[in-house]
Amino acid sequence: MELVFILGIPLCLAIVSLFLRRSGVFGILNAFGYLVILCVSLKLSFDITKNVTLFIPSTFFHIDALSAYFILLIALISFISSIYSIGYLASDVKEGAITERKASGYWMLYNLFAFTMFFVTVVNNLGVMWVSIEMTTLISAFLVGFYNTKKSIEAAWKYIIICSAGIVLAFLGTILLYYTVSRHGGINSLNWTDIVSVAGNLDPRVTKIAFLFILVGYGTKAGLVPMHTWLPDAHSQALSPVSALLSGVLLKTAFYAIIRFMIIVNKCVPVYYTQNLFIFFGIISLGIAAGFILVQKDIKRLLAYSSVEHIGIISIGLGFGGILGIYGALFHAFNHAVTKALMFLGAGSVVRKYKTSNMHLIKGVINVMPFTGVILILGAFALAGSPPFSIFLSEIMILTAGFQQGSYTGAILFLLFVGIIFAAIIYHFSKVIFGNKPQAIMVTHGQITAKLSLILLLILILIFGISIPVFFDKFILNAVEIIKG
Amino acid sequence: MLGWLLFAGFVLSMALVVTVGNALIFLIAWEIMSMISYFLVIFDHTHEKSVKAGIIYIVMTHIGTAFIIASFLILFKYAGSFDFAAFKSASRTIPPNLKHIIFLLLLVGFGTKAGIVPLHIWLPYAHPQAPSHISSIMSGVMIKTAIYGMLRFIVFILGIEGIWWGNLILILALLSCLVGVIYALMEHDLKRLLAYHSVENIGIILLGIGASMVFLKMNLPVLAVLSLCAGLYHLINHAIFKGLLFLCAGAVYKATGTRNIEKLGGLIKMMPWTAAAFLTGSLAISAIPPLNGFVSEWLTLQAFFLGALSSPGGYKVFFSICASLLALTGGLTAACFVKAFGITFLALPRSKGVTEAKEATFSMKFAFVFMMLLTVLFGLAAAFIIKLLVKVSGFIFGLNTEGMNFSINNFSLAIPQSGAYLSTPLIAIVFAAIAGICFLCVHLFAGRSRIGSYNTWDCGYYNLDARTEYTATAFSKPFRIAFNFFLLPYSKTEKIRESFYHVKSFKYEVFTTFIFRRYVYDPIISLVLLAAKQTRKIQAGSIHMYLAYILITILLLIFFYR
Amino acid sequence: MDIPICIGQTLLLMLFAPLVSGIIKKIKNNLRMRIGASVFQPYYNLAKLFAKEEVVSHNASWIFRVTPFIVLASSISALLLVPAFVSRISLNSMGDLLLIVFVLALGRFFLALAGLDTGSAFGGMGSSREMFISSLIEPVAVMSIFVVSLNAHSTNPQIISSMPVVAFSSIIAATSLFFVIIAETSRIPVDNQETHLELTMVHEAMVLEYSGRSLALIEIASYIKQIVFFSLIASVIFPWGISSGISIDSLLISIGAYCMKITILCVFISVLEVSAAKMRLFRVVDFASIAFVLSVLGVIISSMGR
Amino acid sequence: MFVDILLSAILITGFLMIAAKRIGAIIKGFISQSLILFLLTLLLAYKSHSVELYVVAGLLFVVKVILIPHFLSRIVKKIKVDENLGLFLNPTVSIFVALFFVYLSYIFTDKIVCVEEGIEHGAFSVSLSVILMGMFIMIFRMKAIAQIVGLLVTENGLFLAAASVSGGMPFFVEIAVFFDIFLCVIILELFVYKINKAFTHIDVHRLNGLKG
Repeated sequence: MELVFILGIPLCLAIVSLFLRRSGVFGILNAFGYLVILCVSLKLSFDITKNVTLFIPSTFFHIDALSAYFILLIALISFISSIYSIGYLASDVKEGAITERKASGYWMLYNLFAFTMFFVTVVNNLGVMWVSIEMTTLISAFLVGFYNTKKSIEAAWKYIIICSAGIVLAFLGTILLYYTVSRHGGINSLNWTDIVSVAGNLDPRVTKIAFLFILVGYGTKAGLVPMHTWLPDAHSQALSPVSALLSGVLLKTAFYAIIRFMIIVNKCVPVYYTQNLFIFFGIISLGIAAGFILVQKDIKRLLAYSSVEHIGIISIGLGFGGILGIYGALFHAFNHAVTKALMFLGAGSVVRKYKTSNMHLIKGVINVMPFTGVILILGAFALAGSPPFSIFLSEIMILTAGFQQGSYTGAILFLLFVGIIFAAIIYHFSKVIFGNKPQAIMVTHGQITAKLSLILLLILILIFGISIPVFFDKFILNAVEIIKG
Repeated sequence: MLGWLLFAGFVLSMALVVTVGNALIFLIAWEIMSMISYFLVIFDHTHEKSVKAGIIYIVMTHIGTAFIIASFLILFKYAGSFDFAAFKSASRTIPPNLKHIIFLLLLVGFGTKAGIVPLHIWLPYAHPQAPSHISSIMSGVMIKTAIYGMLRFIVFILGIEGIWWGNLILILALLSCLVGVIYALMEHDLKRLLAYHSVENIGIILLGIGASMVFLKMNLPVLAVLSLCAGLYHLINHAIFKGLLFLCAGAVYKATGTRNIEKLGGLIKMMPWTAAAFLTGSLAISAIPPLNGFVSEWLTLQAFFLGALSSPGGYKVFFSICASLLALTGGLTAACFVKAFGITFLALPRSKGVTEAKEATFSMKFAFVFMMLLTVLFGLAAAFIIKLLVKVSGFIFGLNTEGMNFSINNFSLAIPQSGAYLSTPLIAIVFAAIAGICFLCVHLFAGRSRIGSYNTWDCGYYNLDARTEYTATAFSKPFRIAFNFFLLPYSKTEKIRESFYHVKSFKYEVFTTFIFRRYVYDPIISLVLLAAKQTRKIQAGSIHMYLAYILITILLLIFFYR
Repeated sequence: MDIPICIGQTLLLMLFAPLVSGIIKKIKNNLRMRIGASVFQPYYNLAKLFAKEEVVSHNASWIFRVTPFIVLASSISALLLVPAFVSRISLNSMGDLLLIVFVLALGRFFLALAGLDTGSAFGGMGSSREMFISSLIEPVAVMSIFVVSLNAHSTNPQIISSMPVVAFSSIIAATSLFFVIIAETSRIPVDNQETHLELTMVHEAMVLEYSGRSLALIEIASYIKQIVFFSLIASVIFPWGISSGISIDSLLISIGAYCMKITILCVFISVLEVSAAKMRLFRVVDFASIAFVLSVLGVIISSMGR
Repeated sequence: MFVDILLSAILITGFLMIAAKRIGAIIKGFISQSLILFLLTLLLAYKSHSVELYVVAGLLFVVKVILIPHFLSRIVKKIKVDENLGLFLNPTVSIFVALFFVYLSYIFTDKIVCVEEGIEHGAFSVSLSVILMGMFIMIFRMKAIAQIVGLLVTENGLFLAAASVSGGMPFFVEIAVFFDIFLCVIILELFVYKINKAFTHIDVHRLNGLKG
């Protein structure tokens, strides 16, 4: 039953937004819709933790703890950025930057984007999952190129081409997997549930190669380093609620696909194979992201590179393996989604106020927008991984798993790069937040919706930073159970 | 209002750090403490300098915490849980060479926070920028949480594995003492001068602790307890007199608006209470007898003497050299505080702004009096406090300390091994009695004193004003020449011209090159930035290159990683 | 019972102190083939100063007036700690040799502040140089005390002075202590007492502003400091003839031996003052390092058992 | 026997496309390749008598031979851009690289994966080389349209790989993939218009505003 709500609401919201003239009213309806989805996904995760059997229309769809976890993530972030985009779009329309029609176009794209992301986590067939990930790229390309400036069109073009080229490799990996499943496994279906049951006797050589293709393919979408080049351009040019969704959740859905394949591969190939790959890509992502963040001038690109860094941390978490490593990786996915959404939304209103995203020109945010300034500096500390916030907890879990598993070099490099990134983020953000205010900027109070969404996110980080709620802990443990197989 | 909130949070986090029993929560409290003190350092963020200081501070402490996290995780690997008890029981099973690594990690981690020399870079930046009452807490208490951490984790939990641990700490402590005091002598910003003295006093505390670790390894339990008592006692005394000094510096800054002692002068006439408080603080810090600074230095010297007495040949010379360098530090501190007190408070005011300085408010005066009483009390009641500290260090080392008592009847300290006695109350009484007797004799025999007043001797030059007074730079010139191999001083002179031909005045400024920043930290930072600039070339904008990256990665992976 | 002995001893030494520098001046003048002032000239100067009117500068604060008493009190309490004729001193529980160094530091601290107080260039220069020299000399003093105490296994002067045999390293310690005395009592190679030439004076520059009664007190304090250091060498390092009991004849013998040792020291000092020339201030660093190396040598030798 | 001819024909059309200098030539090459692919799937369908394969072949013909070329030529007419493709590597060198790719894919299929194919021995390596050729076109041609065609060629290669390895993906997945390719071409076409309007040229090589 929940499935119908989760997929249905975004679809009909998308259709409704086409006919509606005044986008302000629709914004509130939209936010309400996503609130319903959030509640439904919460109820879904409650049922799963108490392992109530769910009513699923056909074997085409499959929901277990892992997909419910990602559904919850997507629902939460899309709800909060839908609140934020009400105010964001209203002021855009008022300033005349975009027409009324374009605003309703935005809402249509926003709902389609959310729909495709939900579809990825829900679908059972790996081929259809590939198609839906490809659809997310196509739809979000419009959102990236929304303002039709030179830079955003260039970013959108790069985004589509690089992601499609990357995803082609992922499809080749799926084909190879399908080959071994049909040749050695004996069944002719791409459904994940069937493949998992038969994964024991696949041919290891072909599955290894298939996993390489999958990792590089979906790694492009997830933003692992050699294939991350589209990420900074796309995230810095998109509208801030969209880039919050993009880096908060879209990267994670790509990683969800990689995890699905990892479960299969780990059943027939020794575990260290996938773990070394994850650690290798994770450490490179951390290193390169650290380099970029240090000398970054644009605030949104800095946040984009920190997404690359955190994706690297998640992949290192998976690489370290063990209950603690995977738990830490999943928990880090949640924390990063929430913190990054906070930072992008906050940075979005700052960039809109200062009309530039060059950090050398933005000074004294705490005087101009006291509320957002305080939230931004706290968010910067959260992003950099300092304690009262949740990212510190998940980083410590991943590190403990690393030391537990004995891969000291990986853990030491992890600590080194996280240290450099901490220094870089604090350096940039304290230069931006503090200092005296440039004369041209007047002190005005921000919109209510922006403040509401930022407060919600900050509370979330703090709650999960102090101690993880029992229900959430059991929920992640179920997901970890599935991954460890 | 925000200031009070941060202040309360700061004190709470420090209390948490020292009372918590689980390593993970210790880490959380530790980082929250650094974060809140970062916000306090950046409190008046309109100045560019305080933002820069805040950044250096939080980055250095975080790097230190990274080291601490690494050592905790190694311990966790063996202990299975983050509790101190589990750590302590696991420390027996850890192989020795791993213990050395953990010790080094902990030393660097807590050393950055304590401000031991190679890692002290942030201290002279962070403390002066914070509001004075905060920098007095930061200097007095926050640095000591690092010492608590060292004692708790290195001595109590890990247990001392090699004798070179104590020696390493002793050498670092000596380095901190000398470097701290030499840079303090060259410093003309009052609060930065006090910050450098915090580095020096941390060195003295670590001298005590390092010596106790060496004695423990040489299984001389009595000596180990004595030197640890000396270290802990100096820890408390430093908190008191440094807090007092920072409060006075704050009062001076509030009254005159500047911290540069070259511009101050003659404040004793306008701010008598602050002057008296600063004088007591300087006497205490320069280890002048009746006050508390002297007792802990005397105890450390006694510990070194006993160490020299009862240890084999090589260590005898090492401990005596430690003692003499400690005395050298004491002498230099006395010189530095004569300069600080003399130039700030005595003689004539050197700039107009200073003349209308007003005395501190009542609440500040109350704080001064309270702290002055504390310095005197902790000096006189030394014997009683040592009794408590003996129990504390007994607990830390896990020895029973019934047999060792270093204080006879709550008044005087007695070191049984070296037969040396010290009773500060007696010193104070004898000193006062003698001064009284002399005053009486002088008045009785020489009759009423006829005191006329005239202006200072000026060799016939008619009006002598503040410009001929000795300045702080001049005062520290002999030291600059004596230690120029370390300070590498360079000076800038500037002619301020009224017209092309006529030079109105000279501006002469002397700077010292900070060796550690120029030859250790700047190269590392420029190296990292250079590497970062190279990585920027990856994102050079052409889509073709990006696609080529993907193709190359997949080809390499397939052919090389099977 | 031994408190009156100790008080008596201190009073006698205070009386005897100005005579010592009188003797030194007398020997120096004889060496320079001059007759010079009589041995009791310091007493006449003090009497004159007490009678004179005192002039205090406008800029001076209360520190300027309090300093003479603090300096004198610190010198006298240092004197109390030093055994001269009797090896047992009553105020034993007050402190040990190290305390003497620190108590003298108190007097020096206030003297330097007084120098800065009047705001004249001479005062500032004097206190800067004084603090510079004393901070370099203090480690040497502590090191030589260490050597002596290591030989006697205690820093308590009473135990050291009742040691029967004088070890070879204590003699080295005595020479390095001799260097300290030269620096502390502002003798020629480090500082010139008699001149008021601003290039050379250190101690004199600080007390330049004092006059009348306060100058007299400070003069007495410096004489007492001098006798403290002399008796440190004479009766602590070389305790020959020092009496342990309080019988009259042993007291007489110890006073005789003490005067002998003091005169030998005065001869050494005056020969050095006449033959050497004053060093530049920054050569004091080498002077102090020589003394320091000497005392380290003393420690090494004492660690080898002798 | 027929399958070998068709496979080699696909390879030849691939080489033609790589050697092409003008946009028109590359589009014609793509059309011919899709046509040959359609014939191959017809042959396969005839051999395995499965109705689904016929539907897939028909779909392939409609989408890849009629609709997509129509859109591509529409872009070319509308934008009135000059014909040459802007090559990084001149045709001879690109042919050598293409040959190297074919050699690579042969090594890959024989040694690494040793796949016993459904239909013919060389089919999987041909499909791999077609994919690599598609990637080559995307990387070493400057014009935006070349990148679209390169993407479509890789999709062709994918379809061939699926057909050669396991007799084609499950029917529903094939439909979804074709629908997705069609949608992708439309959106790319839309963006080519946008680039043309914003930059007055569609030379992707000069699109490097976003650096660092």
